[in-house]
Amino acid sequence: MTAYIVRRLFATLPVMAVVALFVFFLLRFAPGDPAAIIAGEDATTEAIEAVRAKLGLDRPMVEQFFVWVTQLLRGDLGVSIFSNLPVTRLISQRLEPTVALTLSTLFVAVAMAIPIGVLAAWKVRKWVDRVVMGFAVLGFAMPVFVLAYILIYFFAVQWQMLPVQGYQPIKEGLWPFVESLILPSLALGITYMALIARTTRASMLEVLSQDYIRTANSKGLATGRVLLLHALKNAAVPIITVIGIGIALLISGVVITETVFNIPGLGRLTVDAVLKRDYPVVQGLILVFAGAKVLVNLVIDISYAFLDPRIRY
Amino acid sequence: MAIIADDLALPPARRFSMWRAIRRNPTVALGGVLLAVLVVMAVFAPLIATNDPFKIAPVNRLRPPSERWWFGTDQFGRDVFSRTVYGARVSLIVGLSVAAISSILGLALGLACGYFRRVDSIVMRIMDGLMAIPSILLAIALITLSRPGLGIVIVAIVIPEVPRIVRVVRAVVLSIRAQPYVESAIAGGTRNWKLLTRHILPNTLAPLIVQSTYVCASAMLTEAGLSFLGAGVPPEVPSWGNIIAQGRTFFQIAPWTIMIPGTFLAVTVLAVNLLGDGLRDRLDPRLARRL
Amino acid sequence: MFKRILAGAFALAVPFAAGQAMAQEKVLKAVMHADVRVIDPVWTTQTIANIHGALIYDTLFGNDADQKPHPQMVGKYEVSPDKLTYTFTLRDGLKFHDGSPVTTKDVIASLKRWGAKDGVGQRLMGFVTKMEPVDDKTFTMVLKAPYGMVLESLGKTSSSIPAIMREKDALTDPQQQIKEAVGSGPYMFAKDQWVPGSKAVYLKNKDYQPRTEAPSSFAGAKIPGVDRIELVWISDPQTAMSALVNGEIDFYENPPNDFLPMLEKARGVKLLKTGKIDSTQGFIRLNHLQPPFDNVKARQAMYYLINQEDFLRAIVGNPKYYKVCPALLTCGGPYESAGGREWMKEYNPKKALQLLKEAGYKGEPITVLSATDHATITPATQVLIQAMREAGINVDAQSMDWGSVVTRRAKKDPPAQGGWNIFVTTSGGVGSANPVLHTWIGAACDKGLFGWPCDAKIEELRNAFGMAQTEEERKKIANELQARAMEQVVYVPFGQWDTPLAFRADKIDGVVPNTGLAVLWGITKK
Amino acid sequence: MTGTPGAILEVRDLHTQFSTLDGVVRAVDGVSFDVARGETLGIVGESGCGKSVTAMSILRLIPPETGRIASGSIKFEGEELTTLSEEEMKRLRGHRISMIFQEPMTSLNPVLTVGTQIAENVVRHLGVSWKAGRERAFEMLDLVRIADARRRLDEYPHQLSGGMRQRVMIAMALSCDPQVLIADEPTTALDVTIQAQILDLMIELKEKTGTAIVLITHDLGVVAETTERVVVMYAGRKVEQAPVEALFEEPLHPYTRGLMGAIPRLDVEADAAGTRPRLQEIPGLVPILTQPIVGCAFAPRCGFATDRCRSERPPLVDAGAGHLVACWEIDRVRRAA
Amino acid sequence: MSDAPVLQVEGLVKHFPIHGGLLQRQVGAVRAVDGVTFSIRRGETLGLVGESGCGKSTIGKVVLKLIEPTAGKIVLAGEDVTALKPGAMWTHRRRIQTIFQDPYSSMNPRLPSGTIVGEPLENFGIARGADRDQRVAQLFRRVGLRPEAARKYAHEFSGGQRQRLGIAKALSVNPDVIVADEPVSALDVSVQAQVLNLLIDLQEEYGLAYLFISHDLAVMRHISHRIAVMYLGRIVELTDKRTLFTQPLHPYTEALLSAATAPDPKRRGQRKKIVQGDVPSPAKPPPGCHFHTRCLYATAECRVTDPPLLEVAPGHHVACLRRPVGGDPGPLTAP
Repeated sequence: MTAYIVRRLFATLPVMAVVALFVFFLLRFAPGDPAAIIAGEDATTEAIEAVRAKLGLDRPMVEQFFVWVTQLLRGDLGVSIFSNLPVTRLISQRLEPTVALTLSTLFVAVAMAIPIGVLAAWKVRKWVDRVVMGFAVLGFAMPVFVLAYILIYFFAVQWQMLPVQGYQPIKEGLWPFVESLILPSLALGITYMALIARTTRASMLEVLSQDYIRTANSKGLATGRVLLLHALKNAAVPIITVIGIGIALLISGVVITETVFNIPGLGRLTVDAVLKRDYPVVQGLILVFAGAKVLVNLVIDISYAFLDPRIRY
Repeated sequence: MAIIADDLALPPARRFSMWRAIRRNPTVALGGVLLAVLVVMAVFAPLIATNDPFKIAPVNRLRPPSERWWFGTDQFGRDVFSRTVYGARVSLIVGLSVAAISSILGLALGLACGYFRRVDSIVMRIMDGLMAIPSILLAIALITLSRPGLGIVIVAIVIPEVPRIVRVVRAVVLSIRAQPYVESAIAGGTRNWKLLTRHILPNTLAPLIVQSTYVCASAMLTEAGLSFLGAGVPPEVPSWGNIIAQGRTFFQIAPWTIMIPGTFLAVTVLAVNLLGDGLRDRLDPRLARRL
Repeated sequence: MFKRILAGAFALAVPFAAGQAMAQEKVLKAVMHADVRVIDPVWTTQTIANIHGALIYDTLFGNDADQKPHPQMVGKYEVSPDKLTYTFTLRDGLKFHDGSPVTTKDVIASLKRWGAKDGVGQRLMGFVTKMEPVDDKTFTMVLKAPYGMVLESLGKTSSSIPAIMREKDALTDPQQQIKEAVGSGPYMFAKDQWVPGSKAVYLKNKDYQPRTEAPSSFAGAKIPGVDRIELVWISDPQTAMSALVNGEIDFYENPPNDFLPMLEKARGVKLLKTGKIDSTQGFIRLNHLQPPFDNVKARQAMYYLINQEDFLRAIVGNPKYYKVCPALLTCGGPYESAGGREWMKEYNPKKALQLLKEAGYKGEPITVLSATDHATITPATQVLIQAMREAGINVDAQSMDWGSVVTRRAKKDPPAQGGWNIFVTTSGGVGSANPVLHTWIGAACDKGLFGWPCDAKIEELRNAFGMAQTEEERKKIANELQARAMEQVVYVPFGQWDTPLAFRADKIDGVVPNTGLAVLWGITKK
Repeated sequence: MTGTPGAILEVRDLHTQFSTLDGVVRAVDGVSFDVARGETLGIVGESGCGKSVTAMSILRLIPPETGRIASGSIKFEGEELTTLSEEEMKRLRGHRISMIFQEPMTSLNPVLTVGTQIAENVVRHLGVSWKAGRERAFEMLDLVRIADARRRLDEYPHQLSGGMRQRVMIAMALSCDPQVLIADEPTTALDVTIQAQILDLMIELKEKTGTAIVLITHDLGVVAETTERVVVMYAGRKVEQAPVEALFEEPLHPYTRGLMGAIPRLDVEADAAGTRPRLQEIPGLVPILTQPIVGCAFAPRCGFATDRCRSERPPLVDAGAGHLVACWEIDRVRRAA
Repeated sequence: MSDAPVLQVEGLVKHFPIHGGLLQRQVGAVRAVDGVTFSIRRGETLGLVGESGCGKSTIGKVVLKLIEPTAGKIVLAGEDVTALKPGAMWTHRRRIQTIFQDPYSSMNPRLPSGTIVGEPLENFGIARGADRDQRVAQLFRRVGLRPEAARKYAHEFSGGQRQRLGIAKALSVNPDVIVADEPVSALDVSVQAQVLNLLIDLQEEYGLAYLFISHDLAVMRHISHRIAVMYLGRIVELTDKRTLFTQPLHPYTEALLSAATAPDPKRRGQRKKIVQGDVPSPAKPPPGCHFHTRCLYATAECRVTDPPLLEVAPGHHVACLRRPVGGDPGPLTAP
């Protein structure tokens, strides 16, 4: 297992290199110039040139790339062009909200999806199944922000049950923290719930048609045991896989959700940085996202071994 | 020995029946009907639209739905109904072209990867890299790379989708390669090109078509998301994403600007998904697990 | 790398833990028009950086609500009879946030840095021959010619403010950001709690000694009203409005005009109309270097395409908040004038096209930079493009985010090679009210702003305005300047609008209208 | 038809049907038989003849979405199973009637240990503790002669060979001392040497425990080797039933005869190196069960078929000594032998 | 039956590497085929019999060059094809065709059956267009299918009919050798007889050589001329079928024969020598004689010495230390 993990981690190096290279040059070839943005609304062309020179953006691109890579190897992601703060600090400031949002969304999605997926598979082709799956497909089709506005309108503005926006760190107390995450997690989670529920149902259906389920039934086991132990454990690998894919997709949803609910997380930071051409921040963030994704995949792969004894590394 | 006895009669072939197809797959039928309505709407947009969707009339801004403006007007006084009708064009073009382009690219790369092992290691590395970059960020970056336009939006959505399709196709190719009928064809003297085009390619199409319906649906949502973030098609273009994105500021005072195109978007995505689900059940039940 | 980030996340918990104690503190939560991203108000002209600067830095003079300068850090000052020598003495008790006293060395270094970077500062420094300390508290400024705008410049509240920093900060290259935000103003910047793109935190400066005069905009007493100001950034206006209605924030600087009817109805929320001249002016900038707009006739043609009502309705909606103003100097401002207004009497697309043709336009594409993500510029550009298309002009609308527009507009090349013909932008009413402070009215050719209008007469008139000694003389020059600038078409205005402040009247007091920059220090919490 | 005295399981006129889009499949079409205590009954037939569905019907394991027992009666120890509640039926399954399946590869849950899968049956039905259940699982593994049984308890099915898996299945099925064991093609997927081991084991255990076995198979060799009475099924119907010796001595139904003639034999005297006698073919295909079958189901493929065969369904008649056969032309068939 | 072998295999080895560890180096190999030698003459059926995992199917694939051998020699109609690359092998494929086990997955589901059957004709440029269709119709008739069925797809046929399609396809290019890998094991008894009869008819008609792979001794006995018994990648006994069934010399052959069931209740309980235990993993075959772990007659030497395949009597090859050349063919006794 350890050898497997080490090997997998090594295997991520070329992936990360591709990411680094791609991101760096993509950004550099993009129009838009942080110098112009920094210089401000009334700056002259000359002033912009001066800023650019100061930032080293007039240097040859290859040189800039090497400077960046050298920094990277030292664990230094550089300094934001705008705030002058280290990118690592900007990222660490934003980490908690995004991680909290991602985890709570996953929690909401998984907690809703697996039971209804199992239920739908059990009552396949019955009205319960149709209702649940209809809901799931609809949830999948709903743009996140439309859902978010509807939730805000009712829960926050009309009924004033929950805050409209913002994020309360867990240090501020458990309830404020949870309260600030309910609406965003719901808005974001419905999509993933739909995805996971559908996969759960499909996977359960396939498992339920397997011979060993027939065996379990021929033993007269209680329905609960057959569904939740015999079937669900076998159906888990595709479900876990789709949860993994979900985490990856979440990042896109997080960007929008963070915008609507004004959560100071990484997604928002990235969009701002892209729009403002804050290169070091964008580069650092995409590396972090890519790294996180690689890590999630690794965790998922390892979790297979716990769910399915047949898998050995 | 050349006698054909009646006892070797073939089992009767089932004739195709529309009713049976619908009964077997009511969701496909529903998805298909919804989609057909939308396609008609897109194609005949100029006939259906009651107003010029581009015409700015600030005097009439944010009018609620009425006889004159069925779905009300937006902040520029443009007719939301007409824009929604035209928006079907944009959404369908985005959805279909992303699905088509990424399918073609993904198919080509996936076939190459699945069939030629040497290509595989290189291409898959790059695909892994592309997949590791969050797609919406890649799209934003790409769109800022060039001038926004329908074309670049499509390209931006295609790029992150391609690796996914490549993976699906590659997996299918690998599993088809292991099928006895491929071995049987090789043993029968079938060579690379024909093997690829006659035996492998057609059998990748079913999962590919199913996958591409999902790509199509997600492309429409991504287009809306990009517009929402201000990185989509040019703002004057009446895409549903744009209508919603521009209307979001007025959600509480003019909910029609967001709810109606939002509903259209959701229904379209729903229709495509239903179609995809139905096709999946019909064409490739095992794909259900892969998604 | 991840370890470092994680470590950072935990380190961050410490200031939050300190947050427990601030339960009793009075906190003002304000949403401004942008987020504090740059902490150096001189390095950038961004308004938000200057709102930030105005909280933590003091200035020598402060312009009052009527844009009249009053001493702020200066205790007393003298002007020599020839108007060439100014002697300034700092008032007592001025201390930086690090405890060090403010000396004339700090002041001179700060003014020099500002003078090297800011447009108005550059103009002022063009007249200054030397600045010398007399002692720690007194210094002199010697001019080579009498300049009427010295005090107004030092007290200005638009674009970069002449913030007084510590000498060591002020010696930073003007092209580089200062690293520490330490001023002598009423609030101190809590840099460790700053989350760029999310919030900036300011703590009450307990040692601040305000002036004794009644407060009026940047003049008079600056009394810190709360213990802590949090400038929260909510990028989505819909969310920001809901947050205000829900009482999650106290102050919303620029609610979109469409929300105003809802905010008016919301319980506890109050709107404050903009001050007399702090409206926003929107305009269309033409590229004077590239055809067809290198021809003055082509530029004048654009006047016939602008129906200000259309623009203002698209941007603002409610006529209560906008004003048609076919002029370059702010309508309602001290130098509002009639000069050149006749250019914008008529909306006549046919005539526009005819004029363009006379200027040699043959239907080539005209490149319009179209921002996609700006609350007011985006809709205005849409209206413009439609008007041009209706007139039969071949428009090449290049959509891009605002970040790309500001890059692209700096390019002097022909449109086909990455340049442009037209872009739309806005300008603050306070700056636009004064011909000297109003950089967009300038016509300094290459040295001027994008679009590069080039007209010696305009520049001459602006200089003359600065040197004029009486108000009548100024008004006369302003009138002449506007007439000339309209004729040359330095830009095409499409109107003026107000952005009322919205705030929780049930929670805070002391909100005053913006005057170029928001005045936040006087706000108190109930 | 008379019920065998002391029958533990009585199946009467069983009809099991499946609804498909192509129509109703009459998988089991009026089948009756009895199983006596301690007896081994073979049910033999080709794929699709309804033998497995019969077994599944007894345990009421027909998937309710598509299939149902349309009519008939199944009595176990005199108790009618078709009307029992699902919960009562669950109490019965794996306890008093248990079942083993064809594919030991797929019939064991891959993600649960062997010990758990046996023990859960014991815990469920005998109400003992998990510890006792595990102990029972150990005993059973030992009984089916799995070496190192203690260690195997904690192993997963994939760690076992095919033969061992089928032993585990048997251990599991017998763990609650059932009165009836239904074995559906228990050795089909196994290699010859392993098949021999498993068949021996089943015979041995049956003698030890007195469990009645219903052995379902397509392999006439297995039937001949292990059963006492045999039911031959074709197209969802019972066509013949006889004590095993009688059946192999003189098969009376043309279908049974066809089957016996079609298999290559190992047991007859070896022929010379070059000679290869032709096998007897049964021409044609099995009928399609969605269409109602008029007359004898085998008639289209039968050399003895008459018009009566094609129009009237032959009843089961006793041809002597408990040898039942459903054929109009028994006499001609007998004579042809 | 002519004496010149159409297919000769010498010392054939196929190992599938196993990778593991940090650097994914090869840590072992599945010895699927471990030194196999045999030959088939024109018109002859050589049966390869053995239990699952003994490597009999792998031999079929290697001989067809669908997978590359690790070592050894394959001579097809006098030409050494062992080292030929796929392109060069192509011309030889005409001589050797195959029938697959699974009639369901060995046909491309998306092609009409006529196209499948006619594909080799096209591939080798034998016939195209109408000519091809005509030949396909002949082939259909020859294997007992209606020529009109050429338009139908594989799923529209029954299992036995599909197997007939497979035979027609193999037959289309007039091969010398057909490798038939368990062609009847998925079929019902009644259909199995039809297919076996057809195979025998065709062999006699065209003088085909069959390499017939099966686990079913009865089928093997029915169709083969000579039979090779395999155990863990090796041939342990090879002789004509009569000798094999009447006088098996290898203990494994004996075990196989005694394990087989007979459709005769009178013979019940006559099986005596049932071997115990399972087949060891081909990744870790036991040293010495592979069968010694289950052999009733194994000696100490069997555990260390690898028995060579010897011709102990004319045409009777056995790999057993206890069966020396010219030794007593009588029953063995446990040591």
